Amino acid sequence: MSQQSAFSSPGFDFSNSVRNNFLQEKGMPLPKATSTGTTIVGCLFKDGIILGADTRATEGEIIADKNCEKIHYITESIRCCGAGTAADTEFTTATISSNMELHSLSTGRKPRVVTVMTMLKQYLFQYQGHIGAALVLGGVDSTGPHLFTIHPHGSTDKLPYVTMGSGSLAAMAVFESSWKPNMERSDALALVSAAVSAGIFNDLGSGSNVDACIITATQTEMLRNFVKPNERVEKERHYTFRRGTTAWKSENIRDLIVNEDITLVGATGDAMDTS
Amino acid sequence: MNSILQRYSGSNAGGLSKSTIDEDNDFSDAMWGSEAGFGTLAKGVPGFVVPSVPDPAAFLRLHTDDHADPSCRIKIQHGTTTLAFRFQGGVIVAVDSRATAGSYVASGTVKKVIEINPYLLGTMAGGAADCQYWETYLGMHCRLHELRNRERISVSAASKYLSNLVYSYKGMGLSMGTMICGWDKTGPAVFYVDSDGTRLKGDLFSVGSGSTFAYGVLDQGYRWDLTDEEAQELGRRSIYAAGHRDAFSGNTCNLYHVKEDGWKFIGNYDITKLHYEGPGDVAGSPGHGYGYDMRVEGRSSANPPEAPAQA
Amino acid sequence: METSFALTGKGYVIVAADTTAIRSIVKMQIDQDKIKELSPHLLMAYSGEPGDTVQFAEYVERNIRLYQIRNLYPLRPAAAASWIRRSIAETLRTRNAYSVNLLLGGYDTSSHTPNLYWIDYMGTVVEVPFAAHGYGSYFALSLLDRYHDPEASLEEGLATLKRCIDEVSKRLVVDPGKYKVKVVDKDGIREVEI
Amino acid sequence: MDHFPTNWGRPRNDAFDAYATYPIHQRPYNGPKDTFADGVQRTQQPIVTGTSVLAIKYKDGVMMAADNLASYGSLARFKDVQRLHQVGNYTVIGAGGDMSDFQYIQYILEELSIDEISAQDGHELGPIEIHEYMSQLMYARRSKMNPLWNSLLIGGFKDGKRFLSYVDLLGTTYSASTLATGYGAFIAQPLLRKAVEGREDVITEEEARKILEDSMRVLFYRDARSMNKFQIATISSAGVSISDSMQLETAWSFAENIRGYGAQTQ
Amino acid sequence: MIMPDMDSLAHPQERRFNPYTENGGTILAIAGADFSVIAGDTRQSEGYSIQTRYAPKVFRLTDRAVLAVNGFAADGNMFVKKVKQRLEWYHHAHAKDMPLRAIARLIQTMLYARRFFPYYVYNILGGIEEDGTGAVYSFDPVGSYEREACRAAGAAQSLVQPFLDNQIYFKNQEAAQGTSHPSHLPLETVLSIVIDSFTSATERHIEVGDGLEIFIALSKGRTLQGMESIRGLQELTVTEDGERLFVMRRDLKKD
Amino acid sequence: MSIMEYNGGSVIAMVGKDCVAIASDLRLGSQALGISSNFQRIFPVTDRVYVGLPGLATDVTTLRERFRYRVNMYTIKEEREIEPETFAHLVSSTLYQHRFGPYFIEPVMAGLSKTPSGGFKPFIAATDLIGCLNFAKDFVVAGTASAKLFGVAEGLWEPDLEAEDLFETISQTLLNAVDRDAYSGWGAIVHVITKDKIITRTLKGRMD
Repeated sequence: MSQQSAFSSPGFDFSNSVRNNFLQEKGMPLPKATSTGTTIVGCLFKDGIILGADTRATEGEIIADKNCEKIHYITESIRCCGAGTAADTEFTTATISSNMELHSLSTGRKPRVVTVMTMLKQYLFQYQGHIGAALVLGGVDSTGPHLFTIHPHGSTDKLPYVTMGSGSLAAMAVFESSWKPNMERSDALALVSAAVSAGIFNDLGSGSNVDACIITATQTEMLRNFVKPNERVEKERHYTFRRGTTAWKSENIRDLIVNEDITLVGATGDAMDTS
Repeated sequence: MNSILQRYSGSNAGGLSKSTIDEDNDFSDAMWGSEAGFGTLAKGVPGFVVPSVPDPAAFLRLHTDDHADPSCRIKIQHGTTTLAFRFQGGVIVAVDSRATAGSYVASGTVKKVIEINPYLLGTMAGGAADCQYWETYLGMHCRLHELRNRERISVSAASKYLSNLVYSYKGMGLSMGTMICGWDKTGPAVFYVDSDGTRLKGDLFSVGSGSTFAYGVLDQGYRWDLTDEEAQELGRRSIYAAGHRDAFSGNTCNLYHVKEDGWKFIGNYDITKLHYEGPGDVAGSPGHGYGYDMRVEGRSSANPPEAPAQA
Repeated sequence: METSFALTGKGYVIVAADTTAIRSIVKMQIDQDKIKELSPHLLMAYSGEPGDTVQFAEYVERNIRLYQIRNLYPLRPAAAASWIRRSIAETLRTRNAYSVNLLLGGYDTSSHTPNLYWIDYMGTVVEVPFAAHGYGSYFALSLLDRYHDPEASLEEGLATLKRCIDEVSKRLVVDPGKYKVKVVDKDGIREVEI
Repeated sequence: MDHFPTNWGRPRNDAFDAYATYPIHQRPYNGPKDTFADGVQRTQQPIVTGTSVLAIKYKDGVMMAADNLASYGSLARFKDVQRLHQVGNYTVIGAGGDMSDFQYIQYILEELSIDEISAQDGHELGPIEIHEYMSQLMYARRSKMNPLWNSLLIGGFKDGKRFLSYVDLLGTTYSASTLATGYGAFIAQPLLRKAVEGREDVITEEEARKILEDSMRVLFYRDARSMNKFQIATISSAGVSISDSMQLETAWSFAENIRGYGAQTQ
Repeated sequence: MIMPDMDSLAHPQERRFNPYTENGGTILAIAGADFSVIAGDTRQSEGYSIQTRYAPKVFRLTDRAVLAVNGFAADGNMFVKKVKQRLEWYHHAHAKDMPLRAIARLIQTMLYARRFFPYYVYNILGGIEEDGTGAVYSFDPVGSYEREACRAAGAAQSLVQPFLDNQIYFKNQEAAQGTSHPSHLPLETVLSIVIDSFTSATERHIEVGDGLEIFIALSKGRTLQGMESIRGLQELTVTEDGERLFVMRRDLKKD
Repeated sequence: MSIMEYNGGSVIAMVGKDCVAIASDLRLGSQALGISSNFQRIFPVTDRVYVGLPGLATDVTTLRERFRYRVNMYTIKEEREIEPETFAHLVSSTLYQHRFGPYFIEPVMAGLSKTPSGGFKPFIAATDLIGCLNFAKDFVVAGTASAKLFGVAEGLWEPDLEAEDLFETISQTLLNAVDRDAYSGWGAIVHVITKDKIITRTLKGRMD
């Protein structure tokens, strides 16, 4: 009976693993977690870095979330795009973000991108690829703009333009054909948008909208749903039902408004002995 | 077919390319029915295309058995409850109408009683296509039997014919469990035939994933001397029981009654309607819903002590 | 081929379990009692992995008894079901899981209602008017849907149980054989012959 | 048949005997058998392979591109293989996948053309006919479980009409204004679609050539089984022309600024 | 041809040749009193790749029969070719088009001939019966079939079919006091339900999209009744038998 | 047969105009065999927050107990009721803690969150079995019938439905979706949460 305290110990709890293995041995395959098929990209430009991502999250062939956010906050001037198992990217970046905050408080300096990169790769390497997070990390610090990719096993890469996820090939083709050093901000933004769009329109695992994040030495600009090329058209019909369409057996209404009826006592009744 | 000789003897290109392209001719002898109006019916057992792999049954299972591998793509419909029993007034045949592919309810309106001819019914459990195809094929041969012999085929002969047919494909992956029901010179008859080659004569059978639930009700209510109304009610109630408890059975119940003058379709009953309201105004109806909740509404197993007399 | 049934009636719960102990293809014993009397008004039929069943039943029995000694009153059926469920669910997470299926029948002396809980080896618990475990459930549940009556007298209840037992011995490949039947009501627990 | 309630209706699994009845009844397989079946080598996996083929429609016809490399696993084995092949007067067929199977296809098509010419009926095989023939051939071979391990692009121009279509080892066919096989389907296709879709009737030959060259360059950058030596075929009203092998300018200069894969700065 | 994604790295690849693949897409058909609507999207995909944005899945067989195929595209196309061939032979022998219910049975026997090496194809046959009513026949890959009023098949069948149950069959809807649900919906309503079904499926299923093709078969003597106003309607009728066949196309999202 | 299908069951939540609704079926199965037609898998967290737990039944009970414990601790420590957003993150982190041995549950949450001005704002969310949050503006689904629910909901849902209309839409969505799923069904229950009352109705669903 190990009921944990409300502040349970940090880290993962493996208590179900034995049971789950037992169930799996009985021939029941384990279900799949939400993954972000994903196109995520990043590239250097004249003043800094632009990151880009699509917004589709899938569970197998079904789209679980049409407009999720894949560019995660690390620090004010460092952001991280995630592909792979959605929960892993979410929690990994959140953990590192919190660590970075603590790190910068304890050192009293603005965090550096390499520090984030090293923390991420060490964290992921520790789990030997079982944490399925494929990341594009970008940011600007005192040493300038930096762009990294981090693979689930902990390997990293440093390049002027990078892509990850199932749409990475489509997006990379766009970069390979059009990227140039020292691009202007607007050109670079258009290029990132084109790269993500290539993923959205050619890779089934990616879709919906383009998110972008422009990081320069002076400011960070998060452009949520920067391009929305896939808005749903209006439906042909309205599908509201006549009230009473659904047959039901029983009803229970719980009123949340507490009515207090105040009945004055004492005026006529026995006065309370307050002496 | 694919001898070394053929592969490397290259001079006769016309012949070679023809043989490479010529897919096994699946409409010459593999097909029955009107071949553009020129075909004949009685060409014997149809032939089938078999994949050229060492173990075709394993191949078929690899691609179609969604139980062993839920991600297999070709999902053949199955799941069923069917029952048939003999009593003094003939044969009652009752079936549900659900077909499932994996956990998806592919259809709720399947006709699982196949009307072979006015005196013969076949039920459908297992692979839907296997039953439909072979029982239709059986229907053709029953008709041919009539034409040849100037009398109706006996239920026994018809079921034996079907049994022999599917037995010849044993081990290839057919899946069929059927009851051939009818009335012939010997009176009402029910035969159980399945793709293993089993053929049983009997009074009462139920086949399919929900058959155990149907048996539970059927056995308790069955007597030889049931009246027609009681028998029909029993069939309906048993299919409801299976439709209710078994995830792969349900939707509606189709009820048939075979008598001396051939079968008669009694009715189609929605299982949910049976649950809430019962079969409605038909003979043998209990007058309330079959559902447990409906039947015991307002009844409680609580046993509070009698309230002591007012002091 | 273990089979157990339980059903409620007017102020009582009947719990029945077969009495055979099977190893491989051999019947080792034909008069095993698979129904534990946990407290004056609580019965538990168990089936499942041999060894686990008895061990777990005794573990539960001792703990429920301990509770009664400590508190001077027994656990009510609902509380007992919840505690037993948790024991299963938690041991399932360890290397030595108890693989047992249970039917817990009790008479709640405070609310004067009979309670019946269906519990499986994963720790699923649900309160039901009648229940079965084992292959017998495939035949008995539909039968009980048809014949069970919450206001049945004990005789009627036992007649319904008899139907289940007959049906299973008629249709199941291996007849489970004899059954032990126990009843719990406001007067406590007693064994009944059928 | 498996009668257990949860297994109901599924194909019987003869490998596992649910009823513990022994011996398992299993009829011997009595389908077509070949005594020498073991001796027949079928292509069960490709050996010497070619990578992507690209093709687009443009104003005057169809243009295709493929490099000259045939790989043996990760070995760049043959560096002057022509993967664009002219069939008749109106058609070019480009192949990715197993090169020996492609040569067999060339041979079959050659025989087909000879038969067609010897008929002397004034009829000539166009791209549509050749594609139909190839799709039947590929599908028939897959149905025999003995596939020709290729993905083919068939482009042509006949009677004033452009034609471009795809067929692969499973017999799957489809057509579109831009097509690519192999890694090209992932890398080049997005670029081609963006450049061509909706502009098929506007793109000039020069533009088309530029589009293909740009895509081939990207493929060379990113496809490890590709080579910077390729041919371009144009099929238009002027007939078929397959260019000589050519090379593209590539740029690797930015690589000089990259230091390591992480924290390194020098 | 398979992207080296996480999946293929996680499991050892099977070396044996697999003669099947899955090409996505969805088809549906709805029968009305005197018409029948058969629709399919036009995306053909494999894995995460779009092979083409326009590959028809719905084919005209005769003026009163339309066949929609879905599953493995090569099997589907080949199967349609064979059905058309058989129908042509029938036409030569009988000097008329094969009636719809006969085509349905023909398709069953053709599918069942491949019982041991199935066509991986889900077929839906829609059209006009000899008595002038609209009909839909749906098939499983080995030939079991039934006549229905509506049916969706393919990748997004489980998304679309329950929606059609609700909107076409009025399942789970209580009719207002003193009224009853119509047994057949008018064509206009059916067309909007078809379009909404596909736009909904496109929203939630990655393999559905790009384009939509809707075939409309009208029974003999039915007037167009406002169909003229439909954007981009194209007539495909060939014979003078009286039944008419139309097709309309719509765009779907391309992501 | 996946573990998620062992006991069956599905949950859906939808947003309306100043209200939310959450609904589930009532079946508890043991694979194909139906055991109980009154298995609750939606539980109140606070007055205006409900959580639905479709998945393996034993984990439904375990997680319900665990969430109740953690919410009670929160209430005691913070001396206020938990807000739906906070609760969603509590659920998410609880599940992710079991990343390498997950509970087989995909929770769905629905509730009304207090706005600073004292009003109420609809809130729905769902997570996968390892806690990846999905905040949707329209509807969220989970369980064995999730694909079917997605399809119907995508067709039927419309913005700004009043509580009674939302009840009809969510009920129709759920009933038609579970009718096409073998492992869900056997009746259904709907909770519509508005700012001043909670309407709970048991539906007359298919019983097969």
